[in-house]
Amino acid sequence: MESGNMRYLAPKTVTEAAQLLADSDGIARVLAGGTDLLVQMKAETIAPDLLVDIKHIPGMREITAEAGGWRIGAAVPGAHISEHAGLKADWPGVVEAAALIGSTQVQGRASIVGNLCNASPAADSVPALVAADARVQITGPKGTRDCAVIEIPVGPGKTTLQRGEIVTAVLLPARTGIGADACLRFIPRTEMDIAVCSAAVNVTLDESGRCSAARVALGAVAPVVLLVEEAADILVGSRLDRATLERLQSVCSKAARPIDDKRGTAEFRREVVGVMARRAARLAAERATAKAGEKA
Amino acid sequence: MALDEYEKRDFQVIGSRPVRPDGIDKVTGRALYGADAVLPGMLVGKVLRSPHPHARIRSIDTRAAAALNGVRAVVTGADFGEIRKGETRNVAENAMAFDHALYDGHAVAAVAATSEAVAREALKLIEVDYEVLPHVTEIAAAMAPGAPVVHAGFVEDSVPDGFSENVTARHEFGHGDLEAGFARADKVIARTLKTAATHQGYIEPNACLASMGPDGRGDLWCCTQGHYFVRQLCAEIMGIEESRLRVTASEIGGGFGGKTTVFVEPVALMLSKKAGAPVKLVMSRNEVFRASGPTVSSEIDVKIGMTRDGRITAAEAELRYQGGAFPNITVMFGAMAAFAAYDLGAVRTVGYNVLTNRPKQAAYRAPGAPMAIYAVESVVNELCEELGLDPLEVRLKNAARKGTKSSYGPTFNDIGLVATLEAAQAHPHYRAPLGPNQGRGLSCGFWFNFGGNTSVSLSVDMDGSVSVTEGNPDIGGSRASIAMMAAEELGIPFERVRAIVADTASLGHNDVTDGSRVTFAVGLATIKAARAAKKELCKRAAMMWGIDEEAVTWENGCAKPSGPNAGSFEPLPIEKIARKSPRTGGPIAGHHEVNAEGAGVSFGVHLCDVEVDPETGHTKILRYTIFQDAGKAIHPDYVEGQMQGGAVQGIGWALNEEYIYGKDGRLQNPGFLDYRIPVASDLPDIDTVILEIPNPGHPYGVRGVGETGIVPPLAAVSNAVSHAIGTRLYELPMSPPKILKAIREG
Amino acid sequence: MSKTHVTTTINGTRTEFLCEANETLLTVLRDRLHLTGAKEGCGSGDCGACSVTLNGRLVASCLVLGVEAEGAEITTVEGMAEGGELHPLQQKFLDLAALQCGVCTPGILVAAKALLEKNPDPSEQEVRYWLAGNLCRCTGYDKIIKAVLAAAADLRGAA
Amino acid sequence: MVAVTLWGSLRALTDGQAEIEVEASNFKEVLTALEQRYPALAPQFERGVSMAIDGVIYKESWATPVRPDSEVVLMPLMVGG
Repeated sequence: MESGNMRYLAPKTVTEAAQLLADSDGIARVLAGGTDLLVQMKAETIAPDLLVDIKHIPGMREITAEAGGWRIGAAVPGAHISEHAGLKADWPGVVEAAALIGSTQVQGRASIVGNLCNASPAADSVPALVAADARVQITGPKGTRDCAVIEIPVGPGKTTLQRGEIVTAVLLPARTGIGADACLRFIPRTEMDIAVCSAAVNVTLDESGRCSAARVALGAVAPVVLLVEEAADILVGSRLDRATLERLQSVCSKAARPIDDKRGTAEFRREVVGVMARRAARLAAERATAKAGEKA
Repeated sequence: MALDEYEKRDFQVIGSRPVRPDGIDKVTGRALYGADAVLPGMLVGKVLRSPHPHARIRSIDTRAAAALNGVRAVVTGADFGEIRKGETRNVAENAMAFDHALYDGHAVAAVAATSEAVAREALKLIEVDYEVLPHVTEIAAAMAPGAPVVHAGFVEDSVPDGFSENVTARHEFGHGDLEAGFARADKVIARTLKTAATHQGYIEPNACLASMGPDGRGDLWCCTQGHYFVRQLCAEIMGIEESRLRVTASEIGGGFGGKTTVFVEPVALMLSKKAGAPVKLVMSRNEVFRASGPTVSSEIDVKIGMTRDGRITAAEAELRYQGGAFPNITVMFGAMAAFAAYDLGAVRTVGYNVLTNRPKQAAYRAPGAPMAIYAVESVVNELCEELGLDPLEVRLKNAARKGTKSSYGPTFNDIGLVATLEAAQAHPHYRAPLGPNQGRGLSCGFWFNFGGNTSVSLSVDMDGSVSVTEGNPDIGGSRASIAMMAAEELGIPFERVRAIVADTASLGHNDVTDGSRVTFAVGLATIKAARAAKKELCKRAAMMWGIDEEAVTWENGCAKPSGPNAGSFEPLPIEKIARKSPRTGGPIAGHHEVNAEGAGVSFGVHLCDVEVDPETGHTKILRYTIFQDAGKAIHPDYVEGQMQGGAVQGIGWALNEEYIYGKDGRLQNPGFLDYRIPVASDLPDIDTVILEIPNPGHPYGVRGVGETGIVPPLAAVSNAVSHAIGTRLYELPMSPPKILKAIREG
Repeated sequence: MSKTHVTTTINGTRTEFLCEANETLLTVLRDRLHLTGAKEGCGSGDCGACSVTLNGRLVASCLVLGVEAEGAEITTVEGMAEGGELHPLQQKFLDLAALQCGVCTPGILVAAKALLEKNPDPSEQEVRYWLAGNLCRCTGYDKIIKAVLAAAADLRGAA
Repeated sequence: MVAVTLWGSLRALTDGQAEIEVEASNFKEVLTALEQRYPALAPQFERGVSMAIDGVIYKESWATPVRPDSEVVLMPLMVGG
């Protein structure tokens, strides 16, 4: 790995961590799971002068119930998320999306905050976080703020985070009514690939079983995750029947703005992202209906 | 005659499944691979590689790098300037560019330093002045008139006038009257099929530890399939006699043909020589993909004529392979193997080797055969579909068998193709029902199998246990099979035999572990060495008993009088004879040196079921069964393992593996993330059926089994996908975008 | 540049080492501690040959820094056998010929052990997906999966 | 006399002859006799040839006997894999 003058620090508070990042006069990076960062360091695409390991800060490795929803610390690894029954009951789509990131080994380290801040257009967990309308909490030199997940990435490798700012947690909202989410991605193998395209759908059902609210997000078909409001509008008011889902598929395909690359053609991505959206919507609907059944 | 080697017998050890002798070390982490060795004072070597696919190297300034604290040596092509000619020159130029960088990743300089960090820093200080030249990475473009000349001076006299200078050789095989054959056909189909370049994908990157003394004597530790060949190449490159260089083969973390040559070894030796200290040089995965030896990509025209009742009347193929910037003979193997499974009255194949700005190809399991047979087996299936014939019946009808004049010349002796086809036909898999979007495919496969130069030394130790010293790195469990053959021949338990792989100074020459030759050739030599030792053991027993040597026979690990006339003595076990050996003439051993001939060809048939997602083009392998002739399976577990491993490599080739070059001539996917080899969750069980049609050229009937298994999957999967989606693809890999496109275009 | 002093526990033994801040745990294990059972097949977390557990979680040691091992519990393939007694997974891999070249074997054994500790009775599909990050190029996985399932059955029987 | 079959590429060097009869009793003598008759074959022989005798492929063993009724087929030298 790169030259030997990199410093590694493991502060015990967020404020201290933010200060270290802000004060650094070279390239400084936050280290949580490190599953993207260490790969970039090995490839010499980045040579940080300072790594700030946030795993020793209290709360960073915890999942806690908060305001009816959930707070997921910035360094919680995917494996921990998958094991959390409460989170899984409320946000099965977010949990399955987090589980998509890398292998079992990567799951032992990789965090959804890292996945978000790496700002890859193909990030596995981001469409589900956007569909869930998740927010992130951020601490920086000027204090603490929070913002919607969708506002973080602005392009491949680029985020809106300011110098010295650290994302400390993902906040998943409380579920209102009966709802569920689902996330699917397309890859050529069954595991270990970067998403060729992906889709996450989050639906809420009213008492009659109609969709009362929905969010649909697409991954790897644009420089950033796409929130497709037109797709959500199609779902709202429907019973998520076959015809509706087929319209959803077509709208999602149209909304996609993919490129050709080594992982797939634009044409393929446009077509398949619609399929993923339709299937994810059906899965979300099935989950929500099952929950309605449990309550009834 | 080698043909008469085989004799039928009942086996005690052969065919059983003992624990492999290297197993414990491998499950405990003790086994030492290429990158695991250390020496005191060892330096770290690192290689600077060209970012350009084709460039003239105007100059290299290494002064700043050499001046960096901790840098102990720098080498460039200038250090390798005195290599004479032929393949060794090519190997040297591939290991370190002389005056031209010929592909993305071609080595242009290297350093040895006290740490990896210093070595990396030093590479950044090397200034290479490149004159970037036009490049070409694809076959058709490289063959086109006016194509950039990749590497001049390799055109053989076999190439007719009018070809681009990138076409270096033409190979032709066949017999019979094609025109008359095609005229007799009821249906003729001609197609062009393409396959992408793939990599062996061994998990252990190429690695070595070199130590050259100031007296010109050296030691080299490396992961290789053939350390004698490594010695030959490196000694010639270093300008020293072979005996001055001792090469030790480490445990090898996969080779599949890719480790039959050298890449970093000469560089490490040169660095060590200049630094006066040992140098370890380990490739990164990125370097492995960019600058070791992937296999060829291919374009193949196939034309086959068939009668309404399924008899092939004529068959023709033109094969065009590219294997990078240096010549190779892989297309020749393809041209020889393409129609090997068929009994044909009229057949012709022509192969062209084409140079491109890609890394120098190396062998990959049955080199040249998978793509050729993929093309043929695809067209045969298409004919069956067009004529409404059962593809297995058609193959049986046309199958090569004993007495068939093969498409590459010789007449086949005992071969197992018909038996494997019949086994497939009788298997429940062939008749199992299929669901929607599912399809079944089959394909034949073939490999020649090699014999070759082999030395084996077998010593009976003082307690009667036995050491077998062989010289072929164990890539698939050969120490187990070699020890089993020694135990069988001596009539002693497997556990009393230990087989080791010796370094180049400790045993006579051995050819590379290639061509599925080891169980056949080293096994043959081991059996002969054991027979020599048995003869000596009998002689010693005769001495102990005071009877005539000819009156002693060997049975179940003991010397026995050969009959009542010989005298009445209790059987004398090997350990008693061994203990007394100092009194009867000294140590007891046997050895055998041979250029083994008579390797028997191996045929296989694979059945594959797939399900294709019609909305995404994703293919799932549902069921897979292999039928292959092993001659005689020495250790059936590892015979199955060879078949399964080969099949899965072929499945990867069929579905997702490919070298992807950008317009800029750079490799786009030099890592396991985007070079997609099959993972455990991609696959079902891989079932195996071993057929045993003895090879007359081996005492136990052994045929090589390592390579045939990679051949059938390409067409078996493709035929299954075609069956599932109702349309055919003519290109590998059948990645989802291609399948979806084929479905849409129907 | 100065090295960092790290105190950690490896295979139950308290271990100290000095390393650069940017060295991976894999480099530390292999080059500083001479525990060469973990292999570097890719250096980017794609092959699983460097698998170890870190505080009970399966990780790729090429994606962990040596300095992160401070105060942690690490297990490697070298810690699987107890004394001369092989772990049932190791024994099954031998008995069922679940290895050929063996370079992926340490990582697969560590990963499989982590699975069976979490899920003593996995289905074949669960084993296949759990091990999807452990590339093997020799075996086609067939015998590996069978050996893991057989070891799981043995361990359940013994429990 | 032994009938020797040449592989396709060699026929350009033997005036199109696919089968040539030579006086020879082993591998080496076959090569020598062919080379005398068709000197253009020499470079190919230098690169290496195998010989299939009655269906068994011999890589280089020059002393391998050849009988008048043997099927003798010249093949390129096969290495690699």
